[in-house]
Amino acid sequence: MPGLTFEQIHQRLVEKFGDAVGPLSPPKKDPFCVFAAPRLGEICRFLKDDPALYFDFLEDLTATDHPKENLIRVVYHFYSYRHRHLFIAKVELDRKDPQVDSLEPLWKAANWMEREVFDLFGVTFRGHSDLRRILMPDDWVGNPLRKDYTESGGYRGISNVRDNPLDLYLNMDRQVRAEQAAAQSPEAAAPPAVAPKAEG
Amino acid sequence: MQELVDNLILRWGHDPASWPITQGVYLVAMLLVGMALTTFGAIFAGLLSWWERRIAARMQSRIGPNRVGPGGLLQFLADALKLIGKEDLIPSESDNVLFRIAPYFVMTGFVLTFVVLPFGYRLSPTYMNVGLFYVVSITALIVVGILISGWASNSKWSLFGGIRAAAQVVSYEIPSGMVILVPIIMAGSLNLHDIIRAQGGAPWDWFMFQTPMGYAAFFIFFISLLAEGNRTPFDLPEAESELVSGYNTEYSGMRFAYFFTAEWGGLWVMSALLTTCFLGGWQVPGVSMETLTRWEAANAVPWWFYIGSAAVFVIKVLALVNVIVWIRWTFPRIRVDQMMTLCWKYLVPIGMGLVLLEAFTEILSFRIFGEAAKGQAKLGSPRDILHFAFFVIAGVLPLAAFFMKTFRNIQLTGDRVDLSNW
Amino acid sequence: MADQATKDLKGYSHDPGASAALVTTSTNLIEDLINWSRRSSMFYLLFGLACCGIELMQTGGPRADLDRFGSVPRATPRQSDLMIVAGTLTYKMAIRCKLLYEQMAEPKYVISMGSCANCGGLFQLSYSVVKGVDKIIPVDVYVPGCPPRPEALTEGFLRVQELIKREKLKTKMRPKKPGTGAGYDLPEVA
Amino acid sequence: MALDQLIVTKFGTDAEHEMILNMGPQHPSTHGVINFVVQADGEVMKKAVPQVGYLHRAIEKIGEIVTYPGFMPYTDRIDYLAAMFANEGYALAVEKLLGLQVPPRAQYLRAISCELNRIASHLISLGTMAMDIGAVTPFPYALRERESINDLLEALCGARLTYNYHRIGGVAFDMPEDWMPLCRKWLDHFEKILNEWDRLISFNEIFVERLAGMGTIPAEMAVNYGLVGPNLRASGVDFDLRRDEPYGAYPDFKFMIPIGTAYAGKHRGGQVGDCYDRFYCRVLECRESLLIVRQALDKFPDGEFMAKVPRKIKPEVGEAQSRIEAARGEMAYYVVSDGGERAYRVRARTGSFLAMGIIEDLSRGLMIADLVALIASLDVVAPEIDR
Repeated sequence: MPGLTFEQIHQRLVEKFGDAVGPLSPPKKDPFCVFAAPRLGEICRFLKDDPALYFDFLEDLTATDHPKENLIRVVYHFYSYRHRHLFIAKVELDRKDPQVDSLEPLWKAANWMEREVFDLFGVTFRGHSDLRRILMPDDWVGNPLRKDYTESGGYRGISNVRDNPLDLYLNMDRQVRAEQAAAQSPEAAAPPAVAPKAEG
Repeated sequence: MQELVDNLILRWGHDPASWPITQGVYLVAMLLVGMALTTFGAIFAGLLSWWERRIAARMQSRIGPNRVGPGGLLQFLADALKLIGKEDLIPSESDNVLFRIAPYFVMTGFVLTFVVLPFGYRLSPTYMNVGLFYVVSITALIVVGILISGWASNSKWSLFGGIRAAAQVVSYEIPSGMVILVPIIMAGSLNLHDIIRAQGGAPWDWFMFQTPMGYAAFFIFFISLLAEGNRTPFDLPEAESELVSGYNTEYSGMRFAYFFTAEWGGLWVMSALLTTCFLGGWQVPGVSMETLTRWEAANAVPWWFYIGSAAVFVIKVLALVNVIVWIRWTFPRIRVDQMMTLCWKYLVPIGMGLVLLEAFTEILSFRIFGEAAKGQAKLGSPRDILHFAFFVIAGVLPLAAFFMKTFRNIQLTGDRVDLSNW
Repeated sequence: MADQATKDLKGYSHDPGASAALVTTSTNLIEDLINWSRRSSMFYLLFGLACCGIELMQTGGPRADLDRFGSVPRATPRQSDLMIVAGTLTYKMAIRCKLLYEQMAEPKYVISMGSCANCGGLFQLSYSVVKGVDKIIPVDVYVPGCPPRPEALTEGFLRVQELIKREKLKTKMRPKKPGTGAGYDLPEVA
Repeated sequence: MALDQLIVTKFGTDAEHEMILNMGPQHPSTHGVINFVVQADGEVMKKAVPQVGYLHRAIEKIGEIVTYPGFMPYTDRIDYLAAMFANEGYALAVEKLLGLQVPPRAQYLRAISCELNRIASHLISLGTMAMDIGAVTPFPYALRERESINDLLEALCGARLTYNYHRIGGVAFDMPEDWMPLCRKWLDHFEKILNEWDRLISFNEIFVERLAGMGTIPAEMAVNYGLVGPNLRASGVDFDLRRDEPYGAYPDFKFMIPIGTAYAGKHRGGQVGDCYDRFYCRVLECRESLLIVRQALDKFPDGEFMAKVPRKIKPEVGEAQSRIEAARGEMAYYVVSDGGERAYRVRARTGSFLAMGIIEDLSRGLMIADLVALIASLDVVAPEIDR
């Protein structure tokens, strides 16, 4: 079973789906091609069932966030054990409300990978059996792997900041001096009560 | 033990029957013996826990506890003291009355079996003529304790452990109870000491090698005792890897120490039962029954015979305890349904068959050898040769083959036994 | 004055080299016995989170064997008195870690093993890692390294044993701070 | 809390009066911090839902913060049991981006260190599997052998677990002079140990009985769920990246790929792709790795061990994907670069992540003891799942 090259695979797809399949990217390391989001399910069913292509293994499903172009690209890596050939496809989604069909009916492997992309990028997959956060705690706010993600400074009261050990000693030292000052202040009439600077 | 107290009273110059406070003296004597046996059980459990951890470490090419006391001997003391000093922690949502009682059930179940177990010639607290029947029924108390602890600590894991323990111990009581009939038929009495007297000192006079049924009965009894003591490969109730720690998940401190002691002390009870019923108990190899009855008639049993019989008994029991410890650290654990099928589909029918066969051969041997069938076979008599042949085939040959194979395995991997850092 | 005397004697009796002090105060003997039993049978909780968990296993393995000191790995927090936090503590796991610490019976000690547990270590840039276990539970000994070698963890273990050796009976129970109920002033994680 | 919301969504409404068991993240046999919410009817399970994320350390986010060479120590922590593979995968991806050619000596050093690390990782997997089934003794045997591998790798690169040995363009240190005889001596010793391992646990009647015919994964189900590595080959799919998509020094070695063929034997109910197949495939893979290391040591080329790499690594815009055969199956790195000094996106696809996905559908009708054995046979490790 000769493994088809990227160009031959891309050729077959263009014959079948015409404009839904974008141009093959210039061969800068791994070529890829962009599918049209609405027809993704159809193209992938063809990729899986066509005997010449027979991509039975969804090797990888991830996303990249492009705030400048206001896009989230979902990347699919298909591989065929029978023909030993690989194909990479991308789908471009609007960053505000990224929605795409779920590939779980075709490849069960997509189930957990899509949940991870939903969790870390916020892309919702229509038709997914149970889209829940997988890696982050359930009540986590925000999608961490987006470029513009800012940390919310701690979770349930555990602060996210660890101050420099030197500051710890300074604080301890200041506390001890404050207690001693407080201890002397009752005997020595009423010295100016210097409120110790509230620290960290 | 009762005659001992009576002789004591006589020596004090009182007639035990009419002396008003004999009951008080009996009570004190019983308390003393009870306390002695419980401490023996606890000390043995502690020492065995140290010994087992050393043997397990040595089998796993580790070193095991050797820093606490000389060679790690005081390890069990340290464990016990620490466990006593722990916080008395009772889970809030657990049923705290039952939670507190469970360990004491298990502990009494374990200690009560010592009432009947022999330690040597005439060295046991009582000569109960229903000895074996008493032991089989008392061990059921332990499973009650485990079930209560499983239920009372109100955590799903311990509930699993408790129910598994109940299913396992209760279902393995049947084959063990049935197979125990074989030595009873051979000896003709339930009293543990009579069973031992019916066997001879030499290995081919033991019940294990007297008849093939006795041989098979030994192994079935061994397997079901392993299951009743929750020892690997049947340690499902406190399966480390699945149920976190089985029925004693919620226990800490002294209560956990009770479970700890009962489990390890149970090994002595198991091995003592096996030795009494199948391996000739305290029968000293040189002394035959005739000489013994002659001594008893002349009421001149030499003092060394008491010590000799106790030593023989303890050596056999410790050998068996080591086999059980060795099995624990080699075999994996079987699954719950496999354990049940093993018991109900294999052990129970075979056990039943063994008992019937044994009864049949007993009648047959009476008809053939007549009165000579009773007790040990005299040297050179046809029964003796029969026993000796069976002993060589069933006992010596498998053992020799096993040691040769082990020796070859050690040669293959080029291991050398290094006890330098003992 | 009495305080000073007992301090000398106590200092004296702890020195393993010196012969046992003839005149020892009564609490001193009991204290030594309890401390000896506590430190020579420390059951540690199997709390291997990440790479340090593997080194924890290696420390229990043949070469550096923690069993020599009488310490057996226990799976339930109830029966363990030493919690070795081996690995990276993430926020999602922090709640469970605090729950486990609460469930342990009282004389309990914590070894924070590896730089991830000490201060977040390699993953201080990450958004989901707690920067150090001592943010949620009080830690007795910090073992540096990423992952620390089994010898380093055994050294940490010996340090905890020394800590127990010098512990005084009356400070055994941690002073209960009002409000937290757990004896330390750390955030109450829901 | 999420648990009752989970119960409603996953187990349906009638689950209230059944036992919902929380095999918590801290459990002796869940191989790291993974939580299973099990709906069990007595011992028999209806469904086991894995909950992961307890060790999510945001390694991919850090990939975008630190520079290319700076990310190398983080790749060790993706799979600390088989850290060499993670290093090699990332190095291959960035070299593909840079279009760099690695000198043959470095490729051989990479192959040797990876195969030794594969044996060490399989040892831990076999040892923990035996301990989960209840046999405690094989685990310290595995640890003892792993200690000697740690010594060898420590002599090579200075670390025991997180090696940080491979560099972009080659390897960090050369092989010390007396390393080769030491390694050969250990290889002969380990050959005998593997035979002893077979005698001790692989052919142990209770062990085989516990695993035969349990948790069977047919071939197309394995492919559909994206299983890789020993889990895939045990189901009968004859695919190994080292032979089918060769990279590095593997074309020069000849070795056999163990495929699952119901090793437990038909009379014990063994099927292709059951738990025992996955276990025994790993034992056979250890033997194959020994062969590879021997061949690599025999044909060890000389020359320098590091290619000329610019001080500041700045690959041009584009993306690259490298796939290697790690201990837990195919590990693929997808690195996107925007011409800057830091990667725009680093994605590590790992074998354990998808192996977890299959547990939910396989666990119907199994017993709790079987779930423990199934997790052990799939050889999942927490950081690979959560990254």
